[in-house]
Amino acid sequence: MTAASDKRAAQWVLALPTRFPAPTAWLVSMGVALSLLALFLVSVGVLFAQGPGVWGNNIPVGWGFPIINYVWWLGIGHAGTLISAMLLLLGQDWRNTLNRFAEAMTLFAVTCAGLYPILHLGRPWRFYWMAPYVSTMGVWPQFRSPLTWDFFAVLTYLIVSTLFWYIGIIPDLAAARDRATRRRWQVLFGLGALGWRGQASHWQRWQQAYRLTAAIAVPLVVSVHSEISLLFAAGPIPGWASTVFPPYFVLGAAFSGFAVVSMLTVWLRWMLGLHALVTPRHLDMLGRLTLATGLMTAYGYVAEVFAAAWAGRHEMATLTARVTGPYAWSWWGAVLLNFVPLQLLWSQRARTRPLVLLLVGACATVGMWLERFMLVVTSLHHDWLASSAHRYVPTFWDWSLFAGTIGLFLTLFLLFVRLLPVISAFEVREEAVEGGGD
Amino acid sequence: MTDPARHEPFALLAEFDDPERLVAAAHALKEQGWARLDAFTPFPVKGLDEALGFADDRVAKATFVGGVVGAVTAFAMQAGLSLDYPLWTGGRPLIAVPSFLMITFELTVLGAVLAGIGTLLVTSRLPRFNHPAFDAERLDLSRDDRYFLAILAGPTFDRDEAGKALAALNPRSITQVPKEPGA
Amino acid sequence: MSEDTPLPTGLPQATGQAYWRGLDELVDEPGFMATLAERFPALATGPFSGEAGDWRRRDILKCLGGAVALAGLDGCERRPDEEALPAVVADEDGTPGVARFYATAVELDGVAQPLLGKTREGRPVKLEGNPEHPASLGATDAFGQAALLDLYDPDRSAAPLERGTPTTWARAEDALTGLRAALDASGGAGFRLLTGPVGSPTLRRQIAGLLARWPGARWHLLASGRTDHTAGGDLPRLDRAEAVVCLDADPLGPGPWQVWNATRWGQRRRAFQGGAGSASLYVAEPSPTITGVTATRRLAAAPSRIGVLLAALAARVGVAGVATAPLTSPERAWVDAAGDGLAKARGRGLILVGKDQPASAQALAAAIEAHLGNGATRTALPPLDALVPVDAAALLPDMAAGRVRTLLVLGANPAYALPGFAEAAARVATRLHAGLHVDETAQLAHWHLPLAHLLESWSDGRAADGSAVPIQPLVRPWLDARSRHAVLGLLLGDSKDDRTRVRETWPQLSDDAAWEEALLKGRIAGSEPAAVSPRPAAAPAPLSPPSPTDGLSLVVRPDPCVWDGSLAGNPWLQELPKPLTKLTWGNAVHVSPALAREQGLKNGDMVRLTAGDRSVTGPVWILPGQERHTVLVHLGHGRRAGSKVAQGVGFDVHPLLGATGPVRLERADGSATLASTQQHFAMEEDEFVRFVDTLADTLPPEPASSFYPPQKSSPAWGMAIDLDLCIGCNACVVACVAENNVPMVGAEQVAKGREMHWLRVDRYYRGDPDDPVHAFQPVPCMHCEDAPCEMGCPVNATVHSPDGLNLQVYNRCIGTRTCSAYCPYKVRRFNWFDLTSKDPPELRAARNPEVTVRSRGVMEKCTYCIQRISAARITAKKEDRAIAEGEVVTACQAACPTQAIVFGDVSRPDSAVSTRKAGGRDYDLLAEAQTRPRTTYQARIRSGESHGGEEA
Amino acid sequence: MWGRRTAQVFPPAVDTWVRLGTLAAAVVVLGLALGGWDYARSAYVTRVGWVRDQPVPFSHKHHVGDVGLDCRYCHTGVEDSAEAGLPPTHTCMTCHSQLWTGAALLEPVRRSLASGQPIHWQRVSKLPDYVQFNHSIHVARGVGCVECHGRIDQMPLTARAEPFQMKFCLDCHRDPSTRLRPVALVTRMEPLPWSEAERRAYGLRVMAAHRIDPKVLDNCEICHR
Repeated sequence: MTAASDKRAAQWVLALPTRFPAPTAWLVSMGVALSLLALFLVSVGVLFAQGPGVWGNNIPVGWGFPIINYVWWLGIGHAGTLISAMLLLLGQDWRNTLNRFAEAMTLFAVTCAGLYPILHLGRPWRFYWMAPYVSTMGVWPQFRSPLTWDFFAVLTYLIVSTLFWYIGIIPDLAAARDRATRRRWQVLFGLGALGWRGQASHWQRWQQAYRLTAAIAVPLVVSVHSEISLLFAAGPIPGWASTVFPPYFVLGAAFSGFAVVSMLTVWLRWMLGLHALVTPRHLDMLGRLTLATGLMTAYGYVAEVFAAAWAGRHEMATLTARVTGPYAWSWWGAVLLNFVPLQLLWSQRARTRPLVLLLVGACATVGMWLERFMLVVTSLHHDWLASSAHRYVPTFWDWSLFAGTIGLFLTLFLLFVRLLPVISAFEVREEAVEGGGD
Repeated sequence: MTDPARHEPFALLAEFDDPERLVAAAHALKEQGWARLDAFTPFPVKGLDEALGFADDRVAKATFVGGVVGAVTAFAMQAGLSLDYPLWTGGRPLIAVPSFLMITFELTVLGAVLAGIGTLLVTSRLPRFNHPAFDAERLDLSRDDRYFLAILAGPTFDRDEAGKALAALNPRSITQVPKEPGA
Repeated sequence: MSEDTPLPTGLPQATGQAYWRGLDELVDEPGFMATLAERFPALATGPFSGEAGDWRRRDILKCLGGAVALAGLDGCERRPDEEALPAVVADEDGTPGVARFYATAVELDGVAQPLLGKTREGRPVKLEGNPEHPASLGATDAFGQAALLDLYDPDRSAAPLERGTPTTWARAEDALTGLRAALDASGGAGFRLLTGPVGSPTLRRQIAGLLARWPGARWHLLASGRTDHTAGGDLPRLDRAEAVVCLDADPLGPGPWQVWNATRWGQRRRAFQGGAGSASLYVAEPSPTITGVTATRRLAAAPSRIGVLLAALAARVGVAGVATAPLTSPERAWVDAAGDGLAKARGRGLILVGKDQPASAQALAAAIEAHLGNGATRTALPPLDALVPVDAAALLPDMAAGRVRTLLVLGANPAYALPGFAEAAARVATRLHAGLHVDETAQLAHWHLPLAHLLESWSDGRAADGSAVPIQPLVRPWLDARSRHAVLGLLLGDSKDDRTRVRETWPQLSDDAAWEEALLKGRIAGSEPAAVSPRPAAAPAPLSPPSPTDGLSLVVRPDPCVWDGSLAGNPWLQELPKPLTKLTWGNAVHVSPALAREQGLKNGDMVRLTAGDRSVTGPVWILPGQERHTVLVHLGHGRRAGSKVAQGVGFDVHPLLGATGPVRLERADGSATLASTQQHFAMEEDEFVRFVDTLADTLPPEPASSFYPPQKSSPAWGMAIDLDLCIGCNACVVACVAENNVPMVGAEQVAKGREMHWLRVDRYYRGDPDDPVHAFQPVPCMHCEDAPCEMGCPVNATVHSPDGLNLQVYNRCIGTRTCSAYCPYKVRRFNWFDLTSKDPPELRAARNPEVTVRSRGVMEKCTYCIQRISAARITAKKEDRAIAEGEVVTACQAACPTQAIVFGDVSRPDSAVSTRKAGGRDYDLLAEAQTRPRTTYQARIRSGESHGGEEA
Repeated sequence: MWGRRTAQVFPPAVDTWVRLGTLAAAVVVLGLALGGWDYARSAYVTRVGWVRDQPVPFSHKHHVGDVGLDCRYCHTGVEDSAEAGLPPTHTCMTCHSQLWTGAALLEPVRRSLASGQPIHWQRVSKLPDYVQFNHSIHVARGVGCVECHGRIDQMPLTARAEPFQMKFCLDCHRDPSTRLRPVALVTRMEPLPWSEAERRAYGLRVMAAHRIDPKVLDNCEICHR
């Protein structure tokens, strides 16, 4: 691609919200999203009215869909920050076309994730007891509990990734403001841009802030999902108490995240006609990332099997139960969907085919959900005592709430697509001028 | 178009259409000993900071300090509150350092990022929604594909000197930015 | 304030004004009475203070609302302040907030179970065994514990019904008066009285009076195929028996004699553990019973083989002239073992033969006993009196033939339990029914009269050992109901009050001191029947030839939880897991694994069970250890009327009672979800329940588990559960429910795995499903010193107390359920819905005011009865002393008939619990989880021989 | 000048407004936080000082302060029961069968006696249902009634004197020394003629004598079961 084409593309990106190319496709998607969102509201209403009993959870499986979906969403929510922060530090310029909406995806995924721990509570209206505030009871949170860690981790992650995304979009908002002709767009972008005027002294500080945040965000991502893994690994439950968990979870998270990014990329590329910007090279790179993280996740599976093999009878029993037990479908489903289609990505031709990338991404997304199901349910439904083993069967309301949060995610994402520059135009331009210039 | 006679200028701008010439121009002016230089560019131009002699690391410092503060606060909070109402759990010690490190790390990150970005906004005097620069002819192109070198007006600002200096760089155009929006 | 803290100088010793303390300073204080009242609460009730005064303390209706408000039962959420309703008259029950105990009893099949009723603010909140009474020794069974809820059953009949429409007692009395006149005229011709087994001497006296007054009248007994214990018979003395052989007999099983037998077995087994003689139990039975699970040697044998085994046993011990049939090798091995056991314990052996077995078998057993001289191991009880009821079966033909003009059903439910009754009843001109509920029979009756519950009426009864128990009300009837004595009194036209009636029955109680003593002790001195000499052993009759074993044999037993159906309205019992199957809320057709394999059946498949010309349809449950071709069904379900709880649960098998002809089992359409609290019973290589072979053996020592030092504190509460004593009778489970306000959730939720029992009795088997080794294991909270649950809670809602309790603070819990996820024992229970706030006032009144009622969305679990610990701690503090050994008794421990559960301070080496834990059989459940549980178990001993040897 | 295309979207006033707005937002947030903190401890929530309508306007001031009835005359359970107990109608009538026999105010009392229906008092000192408070042990250790119920002898109409919130209980459980007094004087309302130091010294002696350990007194199970 040439610098000139990139410049045009950049201007065109900034003009996207004001001259939206695909109103119909957008409206249709939005329709779907909103109907799912309505389902979400209904499910939450029923839940609050009757209590967590509307789900399939029981003793021993006190954690069901809410925790499964929580981990799943949070995992997805790790790709955006990883892509933009890590690749930024590694100086991978091709990220510039992906990071903006990848980060947006992160925000919305983390939002969905963050809802679950609250909805999951027996007394959701008391969730703030997890925060250290000066209460009339004089009691504080229990800082040795993985849940308290998660509370801080998710909160921090949400704030940091929001800020990272926001300072990243400010220059584009400024540019869009200046290009906008309609008053309402000028005001919208103008307020968002905080009066950015591209002054060199600002740019200099901006770069410090942006790169430092990126540098901090990478370990943050790792820490957050490590702590999610401790939510399980800190308990004495066979199939959980494993030192493999933190890296295993982080890689799985990145994998699922990249899978979703791949899907969104293909979708946006098609819907908004971003072919000039999202070139086969980008698809190729995404494919490589997905493949790499996928293989690492596969290694995690293997490591877990080995760990179980010498970790004693209970661990082995759990492993056998996972592979052959009543929920074997979740284990095999995870293995097949995660790693079999993945192998297509060894070939460059496959990687650069949008449809292939989309399908592999979809498989991995479902597969990683199955993995979370497998982790939670197979371990709990038959843990130590034979007597306390009991089946777990999700109910309609389990599924509806899950679908509902997907609706919430889509709604937010579609609004973002409609209202804001989905691609970092100034970075594209920078790449064009400084990359293409020499 | 505002009348320079009636209006104290904010800055004098020279427009270039590629970053290399901007950097070169910046170097030139710097060597001529111009102090209050700045530029307007669509993206951070490589080498411009050196050329203009920017070396502001307050953001970095603030990030570090914010991180330290966050860390100390986090650990102190956990230890303090665990001792304020000592409740025994799981046969573990009240001050369980390994357990406390998680939240300590999270709040380190939070402190660092908040401090860094906060400093960015404060030191850059942002948000600033109304600014003379926005009135300048063509300056909005600096958010597109033009590159402007600016000599900011100061107490010892001489328009003609500055005008000559900029003209010597033969930019595409020279613009004056008035301090007050024109009538 | 104690002397060691003298007032500092300068403090005025006089307190400004002359305070006056209360009436007792003005009036002459009856010091003696006060102290007496304190030690013997029942005295304070002043039975001698006249009927009116006597009722006052039991006056519940007056302040029920207030009681509910005061009891603080509204869950954890903030509520607007309630109204407070103090009594109008000073409460003779003593100060509000202080519990009082009164001796009383409840009946099952006419056998009284001596109890102490705990009352708060004048209403009973818990029943305990009466330690003063030999038939209880402080223990209870599940039925006795659950009787409390029957008292408060919101569905109880509240007013007389005339042809189904509510009316007044006045009209009922008129009707009875009319009836009396008619009967007087006709000499009672065509009048029939139908009751269940009647043990109450006063009631029998009234019946005798009735029969004497109206010679034409007949008294029929409805026993639903069970023996009428009140007709006398042999009383086994398991405490004296060193070798017990049970053939199709279940002495430890549920029923009126469970507490008697289980307490005695516990004594024997504990003596054996202490080295005093053997305690062997040889059981041959068609379907596993808790006696079979407890047995040191069990054999699965078809009912038809019992006679054969008995003969072989006789031959083995050398009874002359017994024809024996060939045995299979397992049978042979069992007979040899049992025979040797009996021979070794010559004179101290006991043979029990099930009542379903023919008289010839009974006689042969008696012959063997006679041969071995086993006289001491049973006491023969005489019949209570000369009255002999006619069996209800004889009633139906008379009714059908129109020979019955008036039928009075007193506290029985023939329309349910007596197939064919409804049709026959159509021919009876006047049908009266007196009962607690408007049940199947009440619906057929012209007159239904609501009966008062025993816990709210004066009566008496015969305990298992034949001695008499006075029954005093714990509370005034809160419905417009009359006692059974009053109902008969109305018919006979005597208007005495029940207390007078009871005292008239017992001349030795005529003077008040004796009467009060009887009420205090809960037993009537000198009422024990003189043991008659055992009936001479008949000559061994020729045994009936064993019927062909290829066909199926049917065993019908009362339900272990709801008995004959009379208790089916009790949610605590409906949701109580049956000992062997852990089924709740319903019954099943129990088949052996082998039969299931043959017919391709799995749990829940519907089958049609046919015996001769009668058949029922129900879901299948596969029961390991059941004899190949035996089919077991339970009575007591499929109620069509009565309490709402009872209706539509399970299926009714009464039609099969006494059915003759071949038994067939056919697959029917569909299948049902059976609400079982346990899904996996097989204990593979795990050692949840551990065994040692003989008394001498000990378990290998556990390696030290944790990096952290064990918790040190005094007191340090702990529990020891001896699996060698536990018979899985479920008494502890219901006791826990009653003590801790544990809510019931219903069949659907149980099936989902959401039962709320804080204490569960796990049941495992190991080995070949057709003939496995069974074991029971009660599992409360382990109160781990290194509790994983506590690590998980983000809000400090479950923390550790200095005296070693794993606390659950309901009002702090936000319901993350992490504690449950982390709990290796899965003993935590979660309020998935709001289970409590919609309870009717009756059920609220039944709650224990000392235990918080849990709201929606919070976790709960066994607390070691922390309310009892706190009460003891406060009492001890007030007296400036440490809590004494044995001062804290948990509800489960108190109920346990075999004393398998011991609770106490593990920091004192001399405490009972420490002694137990110090023994070689002590082990931690899931030691590999490294939680340092405070609840530990003692391994089962396979052998019952005092001097080792036998391998099971 | 908005006519021509320019980047100047906002008039100068906007910056002022934005700064003011930010300031205002900060103030509001702070205000809400402090307000919430204060509300949770306000008399509106704790009901401190609130008088409730009673069927009979019973005056503790009169009966305790003027007449000099001891608390235990009516609240008989306080020494040996968890509940202090409310007096049965008979207790009222011991005096009021002679005094004020015709008073209209006392009509509900007489009606109660006649009808056997209890008087419907509105509870003033109500603890949440999940709190198990035991009067007897507090009295036995010499915690004066006044410590929780305040100067009841000065209340013409009874009101809650202290916020019955967990913190209130904890404060005393963590340092009981200054709240203890001779058992003989528990029902006494006027402050003891003691200096703070004397009180503490006495309290510490009592705690030593009865082995009262504040370190275990604030454990959850002391109050929550």
